[in-house]
Amino acid sequence: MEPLMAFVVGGMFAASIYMMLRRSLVKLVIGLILLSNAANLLIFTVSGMHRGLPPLIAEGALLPEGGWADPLPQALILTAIVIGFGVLAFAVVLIHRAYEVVKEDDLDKMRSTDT
Amino acid sequence: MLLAVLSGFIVCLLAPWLTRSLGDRANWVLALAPAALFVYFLGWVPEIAQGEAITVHYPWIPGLEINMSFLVDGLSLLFALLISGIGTFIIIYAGGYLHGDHRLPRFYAIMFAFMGSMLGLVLSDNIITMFVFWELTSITSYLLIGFHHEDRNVRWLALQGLIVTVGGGLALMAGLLMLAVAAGGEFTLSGILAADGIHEYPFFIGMLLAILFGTFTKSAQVPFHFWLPNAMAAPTPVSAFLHSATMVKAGVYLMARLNPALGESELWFYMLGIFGALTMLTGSIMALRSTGVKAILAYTTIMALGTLTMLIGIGTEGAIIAAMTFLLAHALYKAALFMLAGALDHETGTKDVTKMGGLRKLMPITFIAACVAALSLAGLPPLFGFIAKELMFEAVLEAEALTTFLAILAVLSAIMIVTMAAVFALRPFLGERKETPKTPHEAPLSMLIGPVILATLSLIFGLAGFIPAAALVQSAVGAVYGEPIAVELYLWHGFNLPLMMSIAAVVLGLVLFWKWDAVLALFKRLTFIDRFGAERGYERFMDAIVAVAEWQTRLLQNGSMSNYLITIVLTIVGLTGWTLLVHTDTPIPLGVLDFNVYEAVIAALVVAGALFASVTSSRLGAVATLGIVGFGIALIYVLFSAPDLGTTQIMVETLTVILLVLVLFRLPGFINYSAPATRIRDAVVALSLGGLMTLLILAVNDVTVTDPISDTLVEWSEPEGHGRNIVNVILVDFRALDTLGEIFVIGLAAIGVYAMIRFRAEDKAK
Amino acid sequence: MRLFIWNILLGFVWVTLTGNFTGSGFLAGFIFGYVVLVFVCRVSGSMTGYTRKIPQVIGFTLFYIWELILSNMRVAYEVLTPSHGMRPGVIGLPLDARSDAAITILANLISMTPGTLSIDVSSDNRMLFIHAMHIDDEDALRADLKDLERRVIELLS
Amino acid sequence: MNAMDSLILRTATRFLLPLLLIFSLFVLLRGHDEPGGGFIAGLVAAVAFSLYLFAFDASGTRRLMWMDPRPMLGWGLFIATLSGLPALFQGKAFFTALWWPVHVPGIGSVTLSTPLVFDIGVYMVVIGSVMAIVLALAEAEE
Amino acid sequence: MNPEVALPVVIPFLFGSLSIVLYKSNAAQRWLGVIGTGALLIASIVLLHNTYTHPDGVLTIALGDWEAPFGIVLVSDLLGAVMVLMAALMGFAVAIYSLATMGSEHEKFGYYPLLHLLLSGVCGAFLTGDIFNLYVWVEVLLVASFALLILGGERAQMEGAIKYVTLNLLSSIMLLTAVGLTYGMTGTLNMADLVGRFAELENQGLVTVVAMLYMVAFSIKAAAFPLFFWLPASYHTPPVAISALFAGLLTKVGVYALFRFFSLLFTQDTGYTHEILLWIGGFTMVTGVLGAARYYEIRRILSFHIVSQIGYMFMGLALFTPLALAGGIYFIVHNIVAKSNLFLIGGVIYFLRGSHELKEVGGLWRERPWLGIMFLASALSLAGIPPLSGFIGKYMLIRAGVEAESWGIVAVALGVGMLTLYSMVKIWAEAFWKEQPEAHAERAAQFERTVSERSLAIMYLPIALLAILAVLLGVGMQPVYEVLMAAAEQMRDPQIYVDAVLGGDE
Amino acid sequence: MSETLTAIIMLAGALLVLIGALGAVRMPDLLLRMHATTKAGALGTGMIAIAAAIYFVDTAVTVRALAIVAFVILTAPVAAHMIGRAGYFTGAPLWDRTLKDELRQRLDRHGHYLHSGLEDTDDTPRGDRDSQ
Amino acid sequence: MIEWVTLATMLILVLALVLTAVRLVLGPSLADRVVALELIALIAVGIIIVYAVQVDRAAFLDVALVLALTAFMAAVGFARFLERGGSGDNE
Ligand code: NA
Ligand code: NA
Repeated sequence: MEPLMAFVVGGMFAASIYMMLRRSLVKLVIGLILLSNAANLLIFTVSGMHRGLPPLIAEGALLPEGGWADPLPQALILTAIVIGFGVLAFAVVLIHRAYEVVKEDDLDKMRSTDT
Repeated sequence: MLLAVLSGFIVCLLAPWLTRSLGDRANWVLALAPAALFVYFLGWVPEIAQGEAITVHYPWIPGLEINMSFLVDGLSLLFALLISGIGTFIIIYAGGYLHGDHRLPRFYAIMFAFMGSMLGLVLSDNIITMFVFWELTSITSYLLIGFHHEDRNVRWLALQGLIVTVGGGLALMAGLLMLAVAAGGEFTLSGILAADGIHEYPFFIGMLLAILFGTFTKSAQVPFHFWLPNAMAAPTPVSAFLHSATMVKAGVYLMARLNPALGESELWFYMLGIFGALTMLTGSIMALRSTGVKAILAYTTIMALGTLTMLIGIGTEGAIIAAMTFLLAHALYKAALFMLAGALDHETGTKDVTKMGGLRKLMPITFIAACVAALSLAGLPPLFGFIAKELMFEAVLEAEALTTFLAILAVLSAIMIVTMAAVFALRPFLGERKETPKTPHEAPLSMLIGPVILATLSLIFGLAGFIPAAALVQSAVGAVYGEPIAVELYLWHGFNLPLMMSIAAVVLGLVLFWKWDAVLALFKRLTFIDRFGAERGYERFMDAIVAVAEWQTRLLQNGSMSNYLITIVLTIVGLTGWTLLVHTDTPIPLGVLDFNVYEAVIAALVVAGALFASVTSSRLGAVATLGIVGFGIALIYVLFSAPDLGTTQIMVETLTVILLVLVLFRLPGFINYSAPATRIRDAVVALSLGGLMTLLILAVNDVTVTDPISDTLVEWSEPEGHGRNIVNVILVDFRALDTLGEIFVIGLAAIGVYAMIRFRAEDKAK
Repeated sequence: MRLFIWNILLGFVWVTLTGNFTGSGFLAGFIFGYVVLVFVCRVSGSMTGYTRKIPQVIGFTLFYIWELILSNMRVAYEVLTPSHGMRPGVIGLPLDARSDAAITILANLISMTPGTLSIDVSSDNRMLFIHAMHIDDEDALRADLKDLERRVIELLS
Repeated sequence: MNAMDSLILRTATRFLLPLLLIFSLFVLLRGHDEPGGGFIAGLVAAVAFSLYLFAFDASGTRRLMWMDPRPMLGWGLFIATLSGLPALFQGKAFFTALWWPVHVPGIGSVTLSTPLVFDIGVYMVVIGSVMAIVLALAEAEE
Repeated sequence: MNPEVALPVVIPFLFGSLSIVLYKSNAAQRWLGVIGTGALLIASIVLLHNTYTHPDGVLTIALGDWEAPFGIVLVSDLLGAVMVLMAALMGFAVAIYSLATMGSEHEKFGYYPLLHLLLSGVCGAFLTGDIFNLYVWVEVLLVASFALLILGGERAQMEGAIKYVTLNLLSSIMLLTAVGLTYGMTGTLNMADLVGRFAELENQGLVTVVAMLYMVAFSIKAAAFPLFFWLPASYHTPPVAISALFAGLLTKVGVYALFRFFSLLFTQDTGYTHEILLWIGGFTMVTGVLGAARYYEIRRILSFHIVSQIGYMFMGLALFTPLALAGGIYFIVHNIVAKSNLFLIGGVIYFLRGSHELKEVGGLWRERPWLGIMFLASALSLAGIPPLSGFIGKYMLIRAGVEAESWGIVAVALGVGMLTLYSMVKIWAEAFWKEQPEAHAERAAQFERTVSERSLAIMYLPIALLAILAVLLGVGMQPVYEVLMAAAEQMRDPQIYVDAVLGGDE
Repeated sequence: MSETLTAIIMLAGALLVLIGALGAVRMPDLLLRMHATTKAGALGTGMIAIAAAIYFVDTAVTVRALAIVAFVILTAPVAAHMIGRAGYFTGAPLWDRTLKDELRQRLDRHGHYLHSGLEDTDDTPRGDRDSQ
Repeated sequence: MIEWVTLATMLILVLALVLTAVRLVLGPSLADRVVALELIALIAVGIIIVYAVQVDRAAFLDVALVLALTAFMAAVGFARFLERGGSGDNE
């Protein structure tokens, strides 16, 4: 599955960057969401994918039966998802406010702070 | 010793307070400080005159070889005496010149800081400490030049002086560090002068050029000479001190100081000889074109600095003797002349000699002092300047190469100096009385005591050359030459070529003086000098920097988010991708393709959703497709044994949709802002990153990890972590700190969002 | 009383979720349920008209499931055959049901039954608007719907 | 227009809200052993409150929540941080888990522990944060 | 177990969350602000002291008592401890400054909690010995900075924030990606453990590849060329206390991380990696300072200068000799002090004149000589004028460059030094020397009236503290030098770090 | 036995879901599509859950499966109602063969008021009775 | 037997998923997309349950449970969006 996922993740990275380059505020933020998802999937992929081996231990047992999928990347991704959620919630509201203030969706028309 | 050097800074701190409490008499009291220093240094004379060199060492930052080490030998003592001696008169003079100015306390403070820096510069044995003082003189002089900072022009000129000298200083720093390396890690001058193998340093030429760049800028050598006359924007006491006796000589000092170590190279000779001579000539020519009292003196200073540089470059025994003699003579008469120029300016309200006349009756003492000092400047007997000039001619004729060239330039400049000495000493005082902005009368005692004494000294030293020779010049020459040399100074040294050159110079110079008005008119028409001059070069350079800055900022920081993103993405792809291609040897293996159809379909849907979201023109379509992507990812997590991830992904997806719909309806739909070509460009950029990520994953996938740390965590989970959901045990126990950070992120985001929404809402309410 | 039933219900939910079918398990669920209800009711006030009779609930549930199955077969037929046979339309159904619960249950039930989908209730809660796949025989349809409404009202009475 | 004014949604919400809340408590408490945990539980509760918000209005949701979201998230953060400190008094490093086995009726022999306190902190933070955002947005709209 | 290692994280967490709880009382938040940052400062002094006096020079704490490499370990080596101290110092200075300058609206909407939590993120990033944990800290400080950046809700803030947020998120995601790849290659997250596991890998080229990803991710955070766009676009938009805090701390986290990663983890191919860093450094210096040359707005000038100064830090890392590394760290330290102070002074100018535009302000040297002196101390320090702190940093770096015979970077560093001076003097000449322009005199007078002498005194307090520090760091360099050289020696010998973390230091 | 039952119910559920999906693609307008998705989707998923309950033969699992069924069936009509009415109100076009529409003219979009048409026939208006 | 049954079920569900995704892409109105999204959520519930059976791990049912409970929130959100004046048609 990993080689297949390599292309999936690559495709997601490409799609998100393309989206962020569209100059639209809304697309920018959706692109960011996609990008964040892509990174999470990347971690999931590179740390190995296993079917049907959740890292859960049955009651009374000491280890998950039949082996386990690596729980550590799962914990990392979970943390990353949550962090990503917080950050993107901020970003979503930011574009909302920016649009209210600037009255403009086109990113290239928001240059006053650079030039 | 340390106290002596630092006293300037100590007085600097006290000066404002003293000035306020002492009022009008402050200058006399404050002058006691340099006077005491002068006496202190005078006390060293007998010892040093024996050819001794004394080093004193106080650790400062020993780890970096930056120490308060001092070297007292003939050269440094000569400078120290000049600085403290002339400094004494300058302080007294300033009290008169700036009488009543409310910024006088500040002025004294900076002046003392400058004096301290200058002393530190010439006395430092440690090259870094020397450099520290070197830069401090640049900064303090900047503050002094810009004393009348309300004037836009003054600010500009002060900046010019600073940029040139600091710019040179930076090169000097590199040069000095290279020198230290070349000398085998030796950071003291005494050590460097004693070191072998400096000339074998592979980057010797670069080092030399860097050092000379520093000294040339500081000492106003062509083509960096322009800042010096411009620095006359400073109050006259400053000009008298900085631009005659002290700061501009710092470069000369350093060249003299390093002469024993670097002087044997041809490059040294040619650089110093040619640039010195050209500077000498340029200074004289510029002087001839000037009508301002201070400008004339400034250009003759340039001439003097050129002369000194040239002499050090020639480097023969005679040249070094000439250089040290000339140095002393110049300091004496130039300080006097500057103070007198200030007196004229102060009393008449103008600086233009052509607007003055007939002042001899009103200002007799000034007149006499000016005549004496100017005679020394012109190099006429029986003054000390004459001895110096004769020695200079002699040294030029002895030069190993370029003899004719140097001699002609020396005579030419001598002619013009004679002219300008006459202009300065005679024009304002003789002839008819002219109307001036202020009604002149004799300047106060404080402004005359310095010039009179210094002029007198010029006379005494001329008549009794053995006094300076024995006390100062000989030991200084020894220090510069690197070995002891006997020095004897006499007015009369026979009827020889130098004397004839002098006579010719005087005669021709007086002829020029006679026709000065015509000459002036002619020279003023030569405006091309201004157009092509070094100052234009400086201005162009500064304009170019601003232009390049503009261009660069337009190019890089142009406000276009797409450009920013593309640059960053291409940097990522470039650096990482290039490394991947070049630094990993094998083609990246695809790995084992093992998947079920349904898994592949779900994975494909995720990508298809992402791609559709990125190309659709429907905003909400994109949001809804995001839902597919989110659910698809959740399914992948579940199908590959991560139930907690699946659940979290679903919840987060749901909440994200809630947020988006709460926010989105105020936003407009998608408009296509980009042309097809742009879209192709963007697609290429996007695909490059996607491709990179694919390759990275495949490459890493090829690496087999045998014992991840998670195996241990799995083992610990139930017995040690008391939990059967290993992911959760990791989250709340093994890696609780991550989770703590994570919830702080969430909390912070909420605070930020809350502020974003409510802050302005309450603004509106007001 | 309604709240008490609610609490019992939540206790059951707890027990089933934890799979801990013991007295103490139910007690815990009851306590948690109580907490949640106290929490919720501070705002919502009273919970208006919900089921009182468990048997009726069960019976009704079975009826509902049956309707679901029928509904699906009908839909399957429409989906799998060419769609020309459909005669859709939106009709308004005047309501006899009065309580929110009754109206809601009725509306949801209609959504789940053959060929009908509740769109909305009028703002004065007296008319339910329904989208139907076949209104060829509108009167029969209305009669069916009224029958369903009667059952719901009975259940909740 | 401070609600969507759907009788059906409102009624359904009254029914679903307690279910969702009790489900979130359930997910919170058993997270250490089965899928779940403070974060997921918090999100479930936040979804429940959001549902209430959509069906009714912001002020009603605030009243329902018993505590203002901002101090709630503050307390959550504070509690979560504090849960790492008791270990210090036993001479152990920050965040060393401490366990106190207690028999709780209904859940059986449950061990009270600092990780549980930590998870409760997480739970509060998630609810507080999400609701602070959602409510602020909804109120800005109103 | 060394509990003091965790304090710089725990203290701001506690004070930050308490400030959120007490969000209704501005007074309580101010008190917590000063006490919390003060406590952090004390803790960080203790930490540096203990670290320096410890025989290994490295302190660790394994959180949760889960021994490394299995749990998360916080590590205080000299580099980390010095950085923490600087962060705490800045936090304290800004907290005091804020007492006089932060509007009650800002306080009401979470300024103080954000300040605490920003500090916790920064300190956590400096102390953690775990790469994923580093990502978490980076996010903490990033989101805190997001929130601080938009506090006030003005248009410029929004526009700036969009760029800041987007580009920083891109960087975070790259970092996360790199962390994921690292775990996929090695099966560990602990930095000390990684040293050995990287060395065991067959495909060493892949390590360099991942190193590049880290380099880009951190270089974006550090605002290096050509990745700095977010900084000049946003740093001048928030209230100046916030700008000062950002200027002092945020980019330094990126720089710190580069120092950490490219001395501890990625030293297998320094000829390649550090050469790239050197080029980045050179370009960063030049582009930054040229940007500054262009502007006439104090905060914009200062913002671009941040970029430029980052280049010097890169230079120190890239040259990779002990002296260069020490110089690089010193540059960070000095820059935090001088640059932040300039922002604070810029704030005072604003409060006295009502503008940040150089063309609209003036007359300060005449009226406020002390402000002028403090400005000079900081500005000249930044410009590398001896004997102030900037000079020593420049000296160390140039000397290292000369010793390494890296003439290109030496030349660039020197030239940039001159341009730095040029733009510092520009501020001086315009704001201090020039007379107050008539056209804006009325507004200036209006602003000056609203500033009480008391609040001015509060503003002067941290400014004076930092100015004195800028001088002391130069003049009283020797003890600092010893610490920094020790830090550099540690960086040159990763085994010290590895042994301290994995060797079971109890 | 239980395996066979599982298989049958599971496959039937899946087919039902497939029908729902087909309906989503094939049906001509929004409301007609919703007839397919709401009913078939909910019931199909419910059947799959029941199949799982049969398969695992474990009370805890059974309860969970039943909970899934309950949640799906509780929420699906509510969701359908919300989308349907929102789509309808915002002007999603009806199939051109739609015979009648008794709702359109009763909607007062500005006030978001939906008239029953029975306002005059009753003297006890109950407009706000449920908003406590 | 259960292996091929789950596999077949999975394939059917995935086919349904693809079909629904087509509707989601086609739209045309937002409501159409949301309807599709709701169905996708339900299909996802089904897939997860089938998978739990396939690998014989009941723990995965919890994921389905959460999804079943919360998926309709997206619909409610979008509906709210539309009713608040968000434009439902393709822009
Ligand atoms: Na791998
Ligand atoms: Na900075």
